[in-house]
Order: sequence, then structure tokens, then C-alpha cells
Amino acid sequence: MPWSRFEKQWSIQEEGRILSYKDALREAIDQAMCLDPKVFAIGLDADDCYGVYGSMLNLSHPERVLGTPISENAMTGVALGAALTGMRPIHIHMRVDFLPVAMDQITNYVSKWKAMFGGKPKVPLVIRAVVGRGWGCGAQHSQTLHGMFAHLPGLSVVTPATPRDAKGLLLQAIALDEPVLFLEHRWLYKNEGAVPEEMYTIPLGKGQYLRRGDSLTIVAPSLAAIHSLQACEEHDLDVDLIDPRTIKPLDRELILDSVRRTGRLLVVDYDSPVCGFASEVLALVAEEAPEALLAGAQKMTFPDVPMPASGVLERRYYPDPDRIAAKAKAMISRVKGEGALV
Amino acid sequence: MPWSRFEKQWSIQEEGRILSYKDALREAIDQAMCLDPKVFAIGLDADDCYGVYGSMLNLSHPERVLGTPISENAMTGVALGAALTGMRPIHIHMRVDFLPVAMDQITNYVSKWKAMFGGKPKVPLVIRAVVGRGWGCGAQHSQTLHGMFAHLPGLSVVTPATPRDAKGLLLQAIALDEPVLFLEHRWLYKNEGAVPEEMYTIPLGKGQYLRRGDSLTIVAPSLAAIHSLQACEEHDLDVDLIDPRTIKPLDRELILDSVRRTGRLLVVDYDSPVCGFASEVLALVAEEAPEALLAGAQKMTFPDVPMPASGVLERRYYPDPDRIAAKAKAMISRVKGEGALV
Amino acid sequence: MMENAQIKPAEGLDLYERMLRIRLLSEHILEVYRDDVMETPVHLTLGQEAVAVGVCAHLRDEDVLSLGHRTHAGALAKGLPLKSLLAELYGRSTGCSGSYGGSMHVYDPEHGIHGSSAIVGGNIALGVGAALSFKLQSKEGVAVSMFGDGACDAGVFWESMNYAALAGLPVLFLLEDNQLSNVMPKSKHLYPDPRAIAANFMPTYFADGTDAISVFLSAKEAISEIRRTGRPAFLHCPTKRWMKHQGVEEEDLPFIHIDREKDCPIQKLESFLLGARMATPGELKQVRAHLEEELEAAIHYARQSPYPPVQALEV
Amino acid sequence: MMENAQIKPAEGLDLYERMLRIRLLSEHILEVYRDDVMETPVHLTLGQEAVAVGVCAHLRDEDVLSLGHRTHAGALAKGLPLKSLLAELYGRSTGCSGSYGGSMHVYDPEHGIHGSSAIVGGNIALGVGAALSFKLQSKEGVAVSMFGDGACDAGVFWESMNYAALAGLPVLFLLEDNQLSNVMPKSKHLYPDPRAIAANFMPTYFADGTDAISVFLSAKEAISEIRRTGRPAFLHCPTKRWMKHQGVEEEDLPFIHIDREKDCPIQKLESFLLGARMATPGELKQVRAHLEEELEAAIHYARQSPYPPVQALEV
Ligand SMILES: Cc1ncc(C[n+]2csc(CCOP(=O)(O)OP(=O)(O)O)c2C)c(N)n1
Ligand SMILES: Cc1ncc(C[n+]2csc(CCOP(=O)(O)OP(=O)(O)O)c2C)c(N)n1
Ligand SMILES: [Mg+2]
Ligand SMILES: [Mg+2]
Repeated sequence: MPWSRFEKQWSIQEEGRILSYKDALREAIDQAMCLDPKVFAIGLDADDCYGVYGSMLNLSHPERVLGTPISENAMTGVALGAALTGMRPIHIHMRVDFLPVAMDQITNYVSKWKAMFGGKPKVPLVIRAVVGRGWGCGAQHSQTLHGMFAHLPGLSVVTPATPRDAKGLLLQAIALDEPVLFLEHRWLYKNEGAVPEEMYTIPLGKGQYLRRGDSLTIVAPSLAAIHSLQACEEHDLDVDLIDPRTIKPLDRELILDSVRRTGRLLVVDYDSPVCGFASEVLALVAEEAPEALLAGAQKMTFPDVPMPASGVLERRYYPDPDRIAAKAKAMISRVKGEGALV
Repeated sequence: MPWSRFEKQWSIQEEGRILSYKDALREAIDQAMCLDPKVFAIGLDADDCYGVYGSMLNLSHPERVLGTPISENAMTGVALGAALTGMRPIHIHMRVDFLPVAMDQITNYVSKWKAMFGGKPKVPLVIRAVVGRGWGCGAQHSQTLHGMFAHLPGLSVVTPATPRDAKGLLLQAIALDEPVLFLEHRWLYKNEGAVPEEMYTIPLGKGQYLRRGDSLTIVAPSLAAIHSLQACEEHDLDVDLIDPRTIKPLDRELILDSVRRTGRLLVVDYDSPVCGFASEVLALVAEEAPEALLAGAQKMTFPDVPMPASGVLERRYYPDPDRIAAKAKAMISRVKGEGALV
Repeated sequence: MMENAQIKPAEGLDLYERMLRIRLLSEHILEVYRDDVMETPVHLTLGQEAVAVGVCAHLRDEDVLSLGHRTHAGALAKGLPLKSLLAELYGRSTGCSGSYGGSMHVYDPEHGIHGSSAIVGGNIALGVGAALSFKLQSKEGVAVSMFGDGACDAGVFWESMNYAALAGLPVLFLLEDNQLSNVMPKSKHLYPDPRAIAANFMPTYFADGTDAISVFLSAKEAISEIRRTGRPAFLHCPTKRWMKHQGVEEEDLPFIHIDREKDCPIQKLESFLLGARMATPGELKQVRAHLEEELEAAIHYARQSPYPPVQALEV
Repeated sequence: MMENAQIKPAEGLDLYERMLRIRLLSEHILEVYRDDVMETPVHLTLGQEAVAVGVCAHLRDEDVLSLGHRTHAGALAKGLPLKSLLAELYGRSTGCSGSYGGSMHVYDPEHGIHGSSAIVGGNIALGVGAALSFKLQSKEGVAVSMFGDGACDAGVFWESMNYAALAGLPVLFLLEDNQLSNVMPKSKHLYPDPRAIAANFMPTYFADGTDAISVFLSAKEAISEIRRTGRPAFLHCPTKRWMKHQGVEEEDLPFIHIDREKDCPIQKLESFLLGARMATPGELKQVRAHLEEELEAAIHYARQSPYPPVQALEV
């Protein structure tokens, strides 16, 4: 599988120490482990020679990286049990598609534990999982599912798009006393950007502008944020591009401010369309700023079918910078040319 | 647990043979089994003396009702395996909260199987599960989760509110060669209404008006539909009340038509708010009919926390007819009194 | 019934006190439950008191007990204060889970109870996780995962034993085998003998789950083995459920014969203690009187406690 | 190697042909994969051909085979046409799954393959479901759930055995034990001996998974026992994986010794057939020649086949 083909597609041109997304993750884990002996990592194949696509290699405390059997459900319970009794586990999955196996623990245990006991327990548990599009993997190895997880009360869902955010958000997730689902897109792993060497955290629920503009607001998380940025840069689009950074909690104000200004909204979300993140953002704006929507609001997501294996279909299934640009242009020009859609 | 307190809260005044929701389900299963020897039911405690809250009692073919161990995950695979090889299983769960245990099968197998093999397989599998609010059951026994399931491509999500729909939709689900998740709210079980004796099906994706009016569109599935109807009747509200009947596929046109006419939308959804059905409906209208939203669109859902056990909190957690009416009135009067929210 | 040399009078009396506390709670629930003052589904532990009590006698506060839906016996045996549990059952904010848990969700980390779960099976893994925690922190503790025969059906039972054995973790798999999953007899839901299976992963022990002394002695062996080796063990305790799976009714199932005198763990222990002259009737009476007082006070405490504020649910 | 009396020459040749077909496919993949003409992750079955072939020799078209992620050997052994599989690997719409499945998802209901799954473990339950289907329809069939040692870790393995035993279903649990889960040795992921566990549920059988005759003979016993009793059985076949878990590279793992001559199921069978005078070198050559032609034709077919239309994904 020639990952090299699509890895490192795009990097942020920034000052500072340049690190890949993968190494930013690695550094966050390493620093957290060095800082706090209670931090440990556990996961199927987390301790093998490949080290979760390199994100777990050469750590200062390899003795705190534990492998597991193919038992994602029980192991999530084990990680939760450890979290409740003084440890700070990072439970790692090579693919987000394996999380449904652990869904009893995620739905009924991890996300409910704190509230179910009156808010008393600390649940310092991070679940890392990699979104793994690619190379004809087919329906069971290409899912995103952040919309499904965001539906569950009690669980934060974090989706860093840049190396800097990967490190800062992962450190934040590890530092919190609440469960965090941390979803990394495999296609971001080789992307590079400036990453401070010291430890720092980025709060959950704070999005950021990746680009400023006036004609359209694009909200896009994870790989979709990077693809949207590429689209804007390559096609010089007048777009306010928001990377929410965390699907849940969601930076509602940031989105509403922008949409109130631009009057148009495109959500680019590499996930299924129904009851997903894209709908959530549109609903937010419908509820809070309907007047800003007259010029049009659109979702750009996967089609509502499982991912097909054949390369020609797979490439069509995922939006990409060119298709994002085309959609954005159409939205902008339609509005400009024809007035509001009233 | 005094179910009697809240069972049979409300019944539809109709001509025709009157049946309870529970008996309508029972009749559908019985008729399907009599019609087709390939139909069978399977589930934990499905074959015991309580018969899934009575919905499985006194069937003509008790030999086709199979009990299972507490193994929801494997048993979903077993049901799927049987569906793929000529049978038409109805897999039954006493609570929807047990479905996350089977989530690997539901997410990765059941809902993907047809598409993953190029659309060739027939997957005549119905998964019935009961939404079971009540009596201090707490966070793990009171979930709805239809928003979570609707996110999955390949799975229909059906939520009948009336006895007539319970029978017609269940027969339709059993008749289909695609997987259907059939969610019954426990509080509807004793409600009564007219139910034809003969076999009939109601197509998925066709909502219905439960009441007509001009000032506000309420979209509400399952128990929320009945509570909304009570709210409208008891408070004589000028409301277009839509029961979508199926969360997925969704009757988009019905909702859009109504909202275009009333200009105001309230979605009452007894489920979690984030990435759920309420957001989906708001997003639909934001995308397709934003101009109709100026007078306001709102969601009324559970708060975004797990269900607490204490009765006082439980009653607050669930919306009810009075609170629905209050919200609807506020929306209507606000609009009428103050003009659009622009 | 084993020889009395193996148990000291103080230990015997302690078992008695703990079992009776649980029993009195059950009886109180039976008394008031129909009045709807406890809005929470109860899974009573009538007749099953000996299992939790016999095991917890060997546990320290720091040791962890991971429970499922049938919590009362385990929680009290492990040390959760009666008034906290009662307040929880009465839905009051002074309850052990702040009234957010109800009967199935108890919480008392000071006594090693880090929560309990009503989705059958998963709590087994949580106990294993607590054991992992002890190991990673080089602490001495033991974790106990307590579960029923029904939970053995679930894959998480298998996965948990496998990981505990692979990782070498100090956890006791405590099977409270009432031979029923709801109204389903064990023969219908579990094909193999769970102890024979467990023996492929760890040393196994057996006790009569209606006999506190039997449980006490087997648990002593099992837990000292765990403390010595740092590795898992399995303890199988057949017992009998007297009531319906849930609620306050009795149930006669054709395949289970219950003799409420002969099968009663409390009566068994009483006769043992008296027969072995480890206690006098007067002492036992005194224990009971003291517990009745405790219960009265706890009921009062619970009933006086406030309900939780509904504002907590406003967004 | 068992006595030749137990296998007929035609059966031996059939095993040979099926194994060699699988081997040639693997070799073709090795040849072209680096050119990126097959956009799908492949889990090769090099060295493991004997297991599927030895078992499928006893299956009819209607019998069901439920596969996981490592599909090629099982699919071809069960009868899925080579050209359908190749077209699937090449991502063409004539593929067995219409190009929607790729290497891990094969489909051919006419030959009892109702799909395969890449999420480890779950396919075991599907085989049990097919067996339930046979039973409910009073059909004679047998279902085979084929899985690796890694899948034994998963709870669904346990749950599936329990239900199959309780319900009495005609299913063979076929453990293709290459002693590896990715790069993890079995000792690290599975504590007990899976066969010893299985013996608590059903009769168990053993075969050398690198030896087609051994598998053939054990499978014969196991499957005829299933057909006779209508109840499940377990067949454990240790074997060796020659390549990386996935992809077209070799991998040297310190804890697995592979001798690609001595461990080769095809060479083993060749020597056996020749030694027992059940086939001549000329006959074997002829089989190979015929298979090479078949492969050429299948490659041609696949490469000429159209890609699926992208319009299928338009909403
Ligand atoms: C995953 C799951 N499935 C079903 C149930 C419903 N349920 C609650 S308790 C129970 C029986 C459990 O039996 P066992 O484990 O032996 O415990 P016991 O009630 O006998 O103490 C069942 C089926 C559940 N809570 N969780
Ligand atoms: C639930 C799940 N977890 C992890 C994986 C990743 N994975 C794919 S194959 C595999 C190893 C499986 O080992 P085994 O069952 O022995 O089959 P083998 O590859 O050896 O044939 C793993 C861990 C997966 N596909 N599904
Ligand atoms: Mg039991
Ligand atoms: Mg293997």
C-alpha cells in the first residue's frame, strides 16, 4: 500500500520548529509520560515494531506502552478501570473502525461514568483512533464516525488537523479528568508544520480560523480542514475557513460570528451526512442565526453509503480540494450573481 | 416498577378495531410468521413467560421464537448469518441500551453487508429494540440513540408512534430485503388505536400529519409525536404536526412543504441533541428552505447529559406535553407578536 | 461446613453483622417498595448475602470491588455506608452517587467501589483494569470482579480472563452463580462449566455460596494466592436467588428448589456460631439490635435528605 | 502423513489442484502488486493453502464458508471462480463483489460464500447463523467458520461457541492457527490453548495445517460427525504464514522458523502423491499447466473488465 503517494500532501508554511503530525503526537505522548508516571499507553499492536504508524516509536518510557489481545471491548473496560483508580491511560486503536467493537464500553461505561455517579469520578481516559481511508480498504476500514460518537453525552470528540493542534490537543486530552475520543486522520500523519518544543495545551471547544475572507464560511474539521485550505489557496477563494478542532464541545460562537458576517455556510465533513457533524453545524446556524442563511448553506460529506473498495469509487467517495473549491465557487458566485435565494 | 402509572397515557380516538401498540406488534409478528415459514424471532428472553413486555406472547408459532444467552454481539452475527442464508430473522432486544454491545455487528456487518458486496446480498434482518425510560433506571437503561444509528449508512431506523404504524411498519420491515432497526418506545405499549386486522405495510420514508395547522410545524417521532399531539390537543395549538415515522429514510418533502407554509419549526426529539435527529431536521430546512426559517427554528431534546436516576431529575430530563406546549406557544406568539426574528 | 479452627470468633461475628445488615436492608425495601418511595429498579440479594460478605472479609479499603447490576450485598459488604446507599435508593442528593445512579450504580471510592454497571458483563473488565492499576503503580491491592452466571455468556468475560492471565494481574474473578439469568436457567444460557473454562487461565476455587464460612475460607485461600503471586484467580460460588430477578416479588421457578430455612446463609451462620460456641444468642441479638438502630438512623437520614435540584439539568 | 489408503488418488489430485490454484494467484499478486494495479490491501495465504483446501474438499456448494480478512485460499478452495476473485482484486465491476469489496470482502452465494469480513472475529458468528439457518430449514448443510488464532482473543469467539453448543448447530469452527496476530506471537495474545477451551463445548479435532492430507483426513472425520449429529465441532490446524501479515513482503520474525521447502504444503503433497504413486510427475505438470492457462485467462478477463461507474456514488 503506497502510503507515500498521499502522505505529506501538504504542509503549513510557518516559522518555528517543523514537525510532522505523527511526530507531534509522539512528542505529546512522550512528554506526558515523562511528566507524569501515571500516563501509560495501551492498545492492540501499540507496542510492536511499527508503533502505530510511527506515533509510538522511540518513547522514553517504552515500559509504559502495553500491547493487548484483539479484545477491544474488554480492553476499553480495562483502560477505564485503570483510569478510575489513579492512572491516566491512552487507549490506542489503529483504526476507528475497531471502536464499534468497544461500543458497549464507550457508550454505556466511559461516556456515562462521570455523570452516572453524580459527577464525582475522575475519568482521565484518552481513546486515540486513526481514521484510515485508503487503498481499497473498503467499507470496514475507512470509516470516520465522529458524528456517531458526538451523539453520546459525556464524551468529547477531538479532531486535530495540524501538527501544532495534534500536540496541544493531545496534551490537553491527557490532562483532562474526563474521557476524550481523539481521532487522527491517517492522511495527515506526514503533514508538517511548526510545533513548539515545550509542553502546551489547546483547550477543547476552541476553533480557529485557518484563513480569513468575506464571501463564504467554510467549517471543516480534520483532513477536510486541510483540503479546504488547499482549495482556498489554490483557487484564491474569499473564504472564512474555520477548523473547529473539536467536534464536541463545539465552538459555536466562532462559527456563528463568521456566518453572520459572510451570510453563507459550507460545512465540509469527511463523514456520513445523516445525523453527523455537518448537520449539527447547519442546525446550529438555523437555530441561532437563520437570517444569515438566506444566501445558502450546504453540506459536503461522504455520500450516504458505505465506502466502496475500488479505487475509482474510493476517490469519488472522498471530497477533495478541487471539488471543495468548485462547490465553494458555485456558492459564492450564485449568491453574488443572483442575489439571495429567497 | 409501576408501569401502570404511565402506560396507556393516551389513545387515538378512531373508528375500527382498537388494539394496543403492544398487540399491534404482536399481531404483525404473528401474521408474518404464519405467512412465511422463514420468519423467526430470536433474542435474549424473547421466549420467556414475559414475552418482551407481552409483544411475543401467544404466537401461533412459538417454536420459531428462540431465546439466546447474554451475547448480543455474536447473536446479531448469528441473525445476520441466518438472514443471508434464506431466513428472515427478527432479532429482539428488551432495551436499546444493549445494542451498543452489538455495535460491531450493527456498524461493520449488518449495515454494510449489502453495499460491501456490490448490492448483491439480500439482508432481510429486523432488529427490534425497546426504548425504556423510567423509574430511576439511570443512564444505562434509558437511552434512545436513534440519532446514533441513523448516522450509519445502510441501516433504516424506524420509530412508530401509533398502533397502526407499529403493525404496518413492522410488517414492512420484515418484508424488506434490507436491514431495519425498529425502535419501540416502552411508554407507547399500552396506547390504543385503530388497527386493521388484515396484513398491510406502511412504506419507510413516508411521514404523516397527526394534526394540521398554520402557525408552526412540529416534527416529532415516536413518543415525542404522541406527547406533541397531546400538547396540541390540550392547548388547542395551531400546529402542523408531523410524525416522520421513520428517522431514516426521512420524508424530507413532507417536512419542507410544511415548514415552507408555516415558516416556523420545532423538532421535538426524545434523544440527545448533538448530531441527532433534531439537528438533522434543522439542517435539512437550513439547506433546502432557509427562507422559511426566519421566524425561528428550535430543538427540544434531552439535555446533553446522560439520564440521571432520581425521579425528580428523570421527569425533568424528558420533555412532556406541557413543556412542549409552552415552547410551541412561545414560538408562535413570539413570531406573531414581534414579527420575524431578522 | 468447615472446621471452626479456621475461623476466629471475631471473624465469624463480623460475617454475621455484615450479612444481617444486607438482609435488613432487603427487608426494608420489601416493606416500602410498593409505596413507590424508591423510584429505582431493585435487584435484591436476599439469600445471596454470603458470597459478597465471605469475600469482602479479606479485602482492605483500598482493594477494589467491581459490581454489576445486583449491587446491594457487595456494596455494603465492602464498606459503603448504609445511609449513603439508602439515600441513593430514595433518590436523594446525599446518596452515594448523588442520586444520579439509583440502585444499580453505587459509588464509594474510599471503600474501593469505583462505580457499578447495569450492562451485564462489562464490569468484569473494570476490575481487571483496577488490577492493572495496582500493578503499574506497584501497589499491593487486589481487585475483585463480581458477576453472575449470566455474565459468563458475554464475550467480555472471556476477553477479561485472557488479558488478566496474559498480563498477570491481581484480580479475583468472583462468580456469584445463582444459576439464573432473569428466568433462564443456567443450562439454557451457558453450555460449559465456567470453572472448568477458568482453570485454563488461572487457579480456581470453589465455595458453597449459601454458606458464609465456606466462602470465607475459599476466598481466604484465593485472595492470599493472588496477593502472593500477583496473578488472577477464580472463585465459583453457587447460590440461590430468592426473589424475582428484579423487584420485590417472590418467584417460583420449577427448576430451582429453595428452602428458605435450610438455604438461608444467615440461619446457617447463626447455627454454626452457636453450635461452635463462637457466639451466644445474646451476642447475636445484640448485633441485630445494633443493626436495626443503624437502619432506622439511615432511613431517617435518607428521608430527611433533599432531592437533587432540577436546575442541574437546565442547559 | 497418514496412510494413503484413506485418500483416493482423485481426491489427492483435487487437493493438489486447489492448492496450486491458490499458490499461483499469490504468485501473480507478488508479481504485479508493486505496480499498484491492485488497489486493495492483500493478506496472502502463501504457505497456508492446505487448511482451506483440506476442509473444503468435504463441502458441497450449498455448505457455507464464513471467512475473515484472509480470504483468498478459502474462497478459491470453496469454489469461487478465480476470474471473479481476480477481477475483484483489480477493482473491476465484474469482480465477485462488484468491486465494492476488494481483497477482504468476497461474495459468491452459489458456492456458499455469503460474504467475508475484515473486522476480526465477527465472521465466526455469521457461520453459526448459517448453521442455524440449515437447522431451521431442516436442510442438510454444514457451515464452516474459519478464523485465525488472533480471532480467538475476541469475545465473539466465545459467544459463538456457546450458542452453537446450546442450540446444537451444524457448524465447524475451523482455526487456521498461524500463531500470529499481525507480528504478535500467539503466546502474547492468547493465554489458553484454544482447543482445550473448545473441548468444553464440542468434539475437537487436530491436523497439521501445512499438510493437506492431514487436514483432509481430520476434516473428513469432523465434518461427517457434524453431518451425523447436527452438532458443532472444532478443528485446529497449526500452520505457518510466510509473508508479512499484509502486503507482498517477506518477514523474518525471531520466534517463527519457516523452512519454505519443508513447510510447503504443496511440495509436501507432491512428494506424498508421487511417493504413494497416486500421481505421476507428468500428471502434476499437467495440472499446473492447466492452472497457468486458467490464471492467464482470468488475468485477461479481469484486466479487460470495466471499472465501476462513479455515477453510482452520486446522490
Ligand atoms: C448486555 C445486557 N443484556 C441484557 C441485560 C438484561 N439483564 C439484566 S440482568 C440480566 C441477567 C443477569 O444474570 P446474571 O449475570 O447471572 O446476574 P444475576 O441477575 O443472576 O445476579 C439480564 C439478562 C443487561 N443488563 N445487559
Ligand atoms: C476487531 C479488530 N481489531 C483489529 C484488527 C486489525 N487486524 C487485522 S488482522 C489482525 C490479526 C488477526 O490475526 P488472526 O486472527 O490470527 O488472523 P491471521 O491474520 O493470522 O490470518 C488484526 C489485529 C481488526 N481487523 N479487527
Ligand atoms: Mg445469575
Ligand atoms: Mg493468526
